Amino acid sequence: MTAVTSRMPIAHALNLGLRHAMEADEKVTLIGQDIGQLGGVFRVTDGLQKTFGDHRVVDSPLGEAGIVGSAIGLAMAGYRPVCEIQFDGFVFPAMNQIITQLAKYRHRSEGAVTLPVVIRIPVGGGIGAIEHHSESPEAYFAHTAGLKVVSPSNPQDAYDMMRLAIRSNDPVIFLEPKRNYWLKGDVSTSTTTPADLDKAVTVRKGTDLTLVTYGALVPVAMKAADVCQEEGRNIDVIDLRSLSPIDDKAVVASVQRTGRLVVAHEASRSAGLGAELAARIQDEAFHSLISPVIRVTGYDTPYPASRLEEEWLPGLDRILDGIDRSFTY
Amino acid sequence: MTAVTSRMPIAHALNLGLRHAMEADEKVTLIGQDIGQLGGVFRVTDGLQKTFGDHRVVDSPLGEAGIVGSAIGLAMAGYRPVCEIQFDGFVFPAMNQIITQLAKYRHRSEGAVTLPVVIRIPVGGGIGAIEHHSESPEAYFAHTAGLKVVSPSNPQDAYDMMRLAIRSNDPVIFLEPKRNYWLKGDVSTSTTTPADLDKAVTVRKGTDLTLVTYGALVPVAMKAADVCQEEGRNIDVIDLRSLSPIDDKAVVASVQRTGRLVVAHEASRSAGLGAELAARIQDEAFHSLISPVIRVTGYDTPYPASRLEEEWLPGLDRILDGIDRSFTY
Amino acid sequence: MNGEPISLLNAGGNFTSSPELPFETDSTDVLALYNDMLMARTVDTEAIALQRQGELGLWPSMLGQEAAQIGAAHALNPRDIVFPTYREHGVAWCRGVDPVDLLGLFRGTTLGGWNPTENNFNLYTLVIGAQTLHAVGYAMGILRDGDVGTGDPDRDRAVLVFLGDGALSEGETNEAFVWAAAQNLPVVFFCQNNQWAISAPYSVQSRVSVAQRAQGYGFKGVRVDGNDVFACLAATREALAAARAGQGPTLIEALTYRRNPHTTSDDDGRYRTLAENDAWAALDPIDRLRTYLQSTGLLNDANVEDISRRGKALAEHLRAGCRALPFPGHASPFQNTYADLPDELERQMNEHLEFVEAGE
Amino acid sequence: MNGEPISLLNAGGNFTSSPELPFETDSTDVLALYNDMLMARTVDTEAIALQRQGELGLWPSMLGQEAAQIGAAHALNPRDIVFPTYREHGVAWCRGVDPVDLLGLFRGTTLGGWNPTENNFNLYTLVIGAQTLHAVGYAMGILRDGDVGTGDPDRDRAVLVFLGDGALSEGETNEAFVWAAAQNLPVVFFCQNNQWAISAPYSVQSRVSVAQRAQGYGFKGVRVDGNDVFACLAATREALAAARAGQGPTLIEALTYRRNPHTTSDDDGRYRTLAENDAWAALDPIDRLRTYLQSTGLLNDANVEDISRRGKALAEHLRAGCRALPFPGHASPFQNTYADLPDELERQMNEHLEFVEAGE
Ligand SMILES: Cc1ncc(C[n+]2csc(CCOP(=O)(O)OP(=O)(O)O)c2C)c(N)n1
Ligand SMILES: Cc1ncc(C[n+]2csc(CCOP(=O)(O)OP(=O)(O)O)c2C)c(N)n1
Ligand SMILES: [Mg+2]
Ligand SMILES: [Mg+2]
Repeated sequence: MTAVTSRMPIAHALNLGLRHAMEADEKVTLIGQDIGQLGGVFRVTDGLQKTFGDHRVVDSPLGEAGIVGSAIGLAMAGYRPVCEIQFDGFVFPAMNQIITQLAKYRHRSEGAVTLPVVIRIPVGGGIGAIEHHSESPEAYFAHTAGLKVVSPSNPQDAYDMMRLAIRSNDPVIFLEPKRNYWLKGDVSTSTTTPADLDKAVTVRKGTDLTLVTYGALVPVAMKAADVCQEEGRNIDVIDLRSLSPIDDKAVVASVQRTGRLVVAHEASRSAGLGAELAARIQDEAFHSLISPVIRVTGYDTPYPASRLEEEWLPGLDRILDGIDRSFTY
Repeated sequence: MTAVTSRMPIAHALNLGLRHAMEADEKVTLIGQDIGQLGGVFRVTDGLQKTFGDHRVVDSPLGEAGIVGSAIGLAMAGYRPVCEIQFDGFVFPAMNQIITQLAKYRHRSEGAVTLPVVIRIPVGGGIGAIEHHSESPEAYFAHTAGLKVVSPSNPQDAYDMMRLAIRSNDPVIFLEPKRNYWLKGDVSTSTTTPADLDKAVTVRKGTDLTLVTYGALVPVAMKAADVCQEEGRNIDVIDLRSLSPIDDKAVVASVQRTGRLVVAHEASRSAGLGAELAARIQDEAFHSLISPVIRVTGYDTPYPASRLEEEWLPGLDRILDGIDRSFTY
Repeated sequence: MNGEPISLLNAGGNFTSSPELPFETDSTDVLALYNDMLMARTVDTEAIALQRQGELGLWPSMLGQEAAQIGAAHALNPRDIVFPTYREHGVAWCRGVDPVDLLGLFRGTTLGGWNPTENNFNLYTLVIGAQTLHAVGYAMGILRDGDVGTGDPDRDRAVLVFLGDGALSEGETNEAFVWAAAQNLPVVFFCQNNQWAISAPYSVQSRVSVAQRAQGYGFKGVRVDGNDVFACLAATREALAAARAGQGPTLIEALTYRRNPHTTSDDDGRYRTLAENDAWAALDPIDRLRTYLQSTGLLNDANVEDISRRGKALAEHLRAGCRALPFPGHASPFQNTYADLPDELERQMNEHLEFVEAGE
Repeated sequence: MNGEPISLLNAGGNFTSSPELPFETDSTDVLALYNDMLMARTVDTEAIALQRQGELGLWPSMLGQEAAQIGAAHALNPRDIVFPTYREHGVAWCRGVDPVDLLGLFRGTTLGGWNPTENNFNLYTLVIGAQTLHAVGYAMGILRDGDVGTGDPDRDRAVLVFLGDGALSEGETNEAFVWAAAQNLPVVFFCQNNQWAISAPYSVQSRVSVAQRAQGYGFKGVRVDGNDVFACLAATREALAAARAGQGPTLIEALTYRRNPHTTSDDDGRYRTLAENDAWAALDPIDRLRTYLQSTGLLNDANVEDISRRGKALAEHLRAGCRALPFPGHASPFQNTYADLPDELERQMNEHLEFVEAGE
């Protein structure tokens, strides 16, 4: 495969990442509901069963514990399974396998058994969906030692991070920002090393305030920075990419320059990723902080009926508001 | 039932709380594995099936989803089920019912359906147990809107909070500090109103530093405060009691006086309760903080083999170390 | 068990009695069955149209499943309670839920839409299988209320829970079977085997019939022609009667077919053929009942006209009602999360309301 | 299915062949079976003693389940792989796991104890039912490796997964049945129905036999006398052969009895009678094999002496080995959590190691 660059949406970049990973390693095996002929409800696996056959792209029965549990067994047998959970709200039947087995097996076996399992989950709201189709469960995973948790925000990362996740010898929860599946960008399949899977990336340089987010909110954060720019405020925007481990060094370095930090995510506030970032930064950059770390997040309620989601979700206005709060504290 | 005061361990206080709740309301129904004739592996339900019969103290099949799912149905039918999950590490098969159903049903039904379900879980380490028997899953629940999460630290609270939890019209995750089941204290069954279920309690007044914890670490925190006293440091110790909602006002008020905060819990650090407290306090008491909020917690690893637990758990020495860090920052 | 499902009313509209499933056609109001099947189809048709017009985000069509749903629903007593999936629009209709209220969930104005305590018809459940355990728990409640096996028809009651063929594969559904069997609960599991779980044909889930699953737990499984309203009614009646009498659970498999895509968002051309669909359209449950009614003289110009008028009124009611569905209040997520609004959430609510106001 | 389990070697030690389960006694080394059953009992007895002496925190005894475990284990080929619960000490023994390594988990020096890739014997699983899905996944791997149905005995392999009667009620176990059946996987589910899940008698879980559960999924269920080593061996052999040949899964129920408390922490006097226990002691699996061996002249002074010597050596090995089990290193939790130690965790590790050093 020779490196090419072309413009494509995130969903296609993920598809390409899967395809190239499957070409590179015949042990890579996909399992999930409706991922074969249908190509997944978001078409992320489109065409892969046709190319690789139904032994490598497995349409599973309707059981999430079965998907993750069998992936664990497949990994023990030397495979590299990539699971698809159809929607964020349907990962919970698999929680027992994820938390008590997948995350702990390497530790339990004192390193003798590694489980290179990737669990792909379309996450987040903003698509006008019904209940359970708009959730952001990342904190459950980030609190679980033994899992890596990542989320790409753009097509290039989608491609690169998919390949890195599949190559990882640790289990990876791979959160796909579903409302941006059709967001386009250039994707190079070049083999020059992409940013490590666990590194944050500064997507916009600024001096006055650090804005950290991930996944679907990255483009919103960029817009917020644009607006601030017009007001003469220079925002450093960090795309976290990895939610566990968290690249707090990158955030600390930025806050040491800016003195202010706003964290945005769609998940509920309490005990979310924003809490973790606030806790680390107030500790590691205590004397740098001019004002408190501000969290702009989903509220501590269940995800609401979709007619309310626009106001419930942290959007451009609420992020700007958070930035304001930080500056005017 | 006339009010009496007597000395008893936490396990008996819980048992008494259950018994009195069952006497007061015939709809209170217990479901769990081995809770009948055996009285539960910790004997918390000892004797209750004998008194109330096997329709009110139900020995369930071995399925946690079934325990919580059927409790939801029972609650819909007008009952007030109290579930027992045998150990902290075995709650995960019930996660789907807890997160997608129990926590969300009131919201989904726009208040038409309330689910007064209590889920009792013995939690925490320090008892030399095998895997899955020493965990602290509170953050998963505290991150889930719609659940109340509480944990008593002493016999009186065990009794009072059990009754309040059962009376609550919201689902309550009731975390029992298993290593202190046999810790004794006076219990009054008086009907004078106990502290609200969602209120923190200052268990020791101090002026120099605020130490917040809950459950099994409260006695350890008290010991730490004793040690500090000898060194002339005056520690305010807060027993959080409710982990969701969090009574942050109580903590803020204390930190406004002391300027320093240490939070201790057994659960892993990342995205744990300590993170949430740090995030809130650095925000709400920003100018009061003399040094960063310090977290003394379990590490971001799975709970280790029991021969390592004493050093892995945040014990007296590590809490004192955290306090030191705060003072010497 | 894997053989032919029991059929009473065949595709040609002929009624034949079966020794396996006793049923007398005069034991029920056949015209009411017909009416309800047509009304269910009207609800479905209108909802699809509303979705096309952008009034609904999504609609899970029940086209082809009218006999299963109306048959099952007509076996219910008012005191029985139903736990549906998300596709039981016909059952909702029979239970007296205003069909406009079914639309809110798909319009995004609510996550529920009706008060489940009012018609003994619970909220739709979107998490596959989850409702089977609620049904079991409710049945435990009925048992504890003493409302089983008293012989008093105004007292005895049972639970009817719906599930799809795909739901058979979820662990929770199987735990529900365990509990129902071991505790001999008054619950009837009604599985509409419409042969597809989105793109997964039933063969992905199982190599034997749905009804056979019950054998593994030691209770009765019955397999009926799901496009035959008599068979569905008769099987459900028998099962509910047994449940109310304290004889425990039954699993009913109504073998049918989901003739529309999974939802309006689905593209079923990717995974199945038109020919298959055509074959099932030829087995339409409403057509065969119409033929039967015509042949028995129960259908006449007057009631045809009457039903048609009611259908039109219903369609109009849906169109107007949908657009008039109230939007949720800005404070509603906060107020509905807990019975007692916690302080922190009240602060979030106030922060939010200020924000919303500022924006307006 | 709920009738009498198949028995080949009765309580009196008499062998009778059965048309349902072909087995020839000269198809196996009967003395080796006897030896392994005795060694398993030795491991169990010594571990209980070590627990009493405070060397182990806990021990789940397998007393009474020797025939089930040794019978099943002797049906394995080296290339087959085993997924145990936490009670398969006898199977571990047959697989060549050093029994001292079984103790670490209960001594608190490790959460595992052996390298599961070395003897095709996985780690103990404490979460009831979880291993059944791992077994299914592994079987999917075997299928994909092409190591099923080739007819080459050095190539074909299968998975043998153990579970208890209580595990039948976990959703995950039932999902494993769904997957195994629908995909026709080379996996054998071996359920030791020891009639108790801690204090819950089997009637809490089910009203029909364990073996019958398989019918609901459309694969074979077999019920054997779990105290009869021949029946357990024969049934497992047949099932593994079928699995290796590509004929799919089997569920074996070995009806037996857990004669000791659930673990050394349990108090079974609270929930069952001594009389029940005595009745099962009279059906002891080792006694009946000894009688058989004596009657067939296979047991003589020399090999009795030999086995006794080996038993003593094993006991000594366990006592010495247990005390010599290495304590885990302070850094081990950190180093074993991820393949690549993350920065933050390295910081936590260093913080911790400094702390530990300061305290020493
Ligand atoms: C736990 C869970 N996993 C996945 C989904 C996504 N999903 C929605 S409907 C469906 C198929 C359901 O099939 P079936 O049970 O046969 O019901 P039908 O739609 O045919 O009525 C799936 C996989 C879900 N809703 N819940
Ligand atoms: C998911 C889960 N729930 C609860 C427990 C606690 N527990 C440990 S053993 C056991 C009983 C298991 O019974 P069974 O499956 O019959 O196996 P046996 O102990 O009889 O060998 C229970 C309830 C557990 N380990 N895992
Ligand atoms: Mg279906
Ligand atoms: Mg058992």
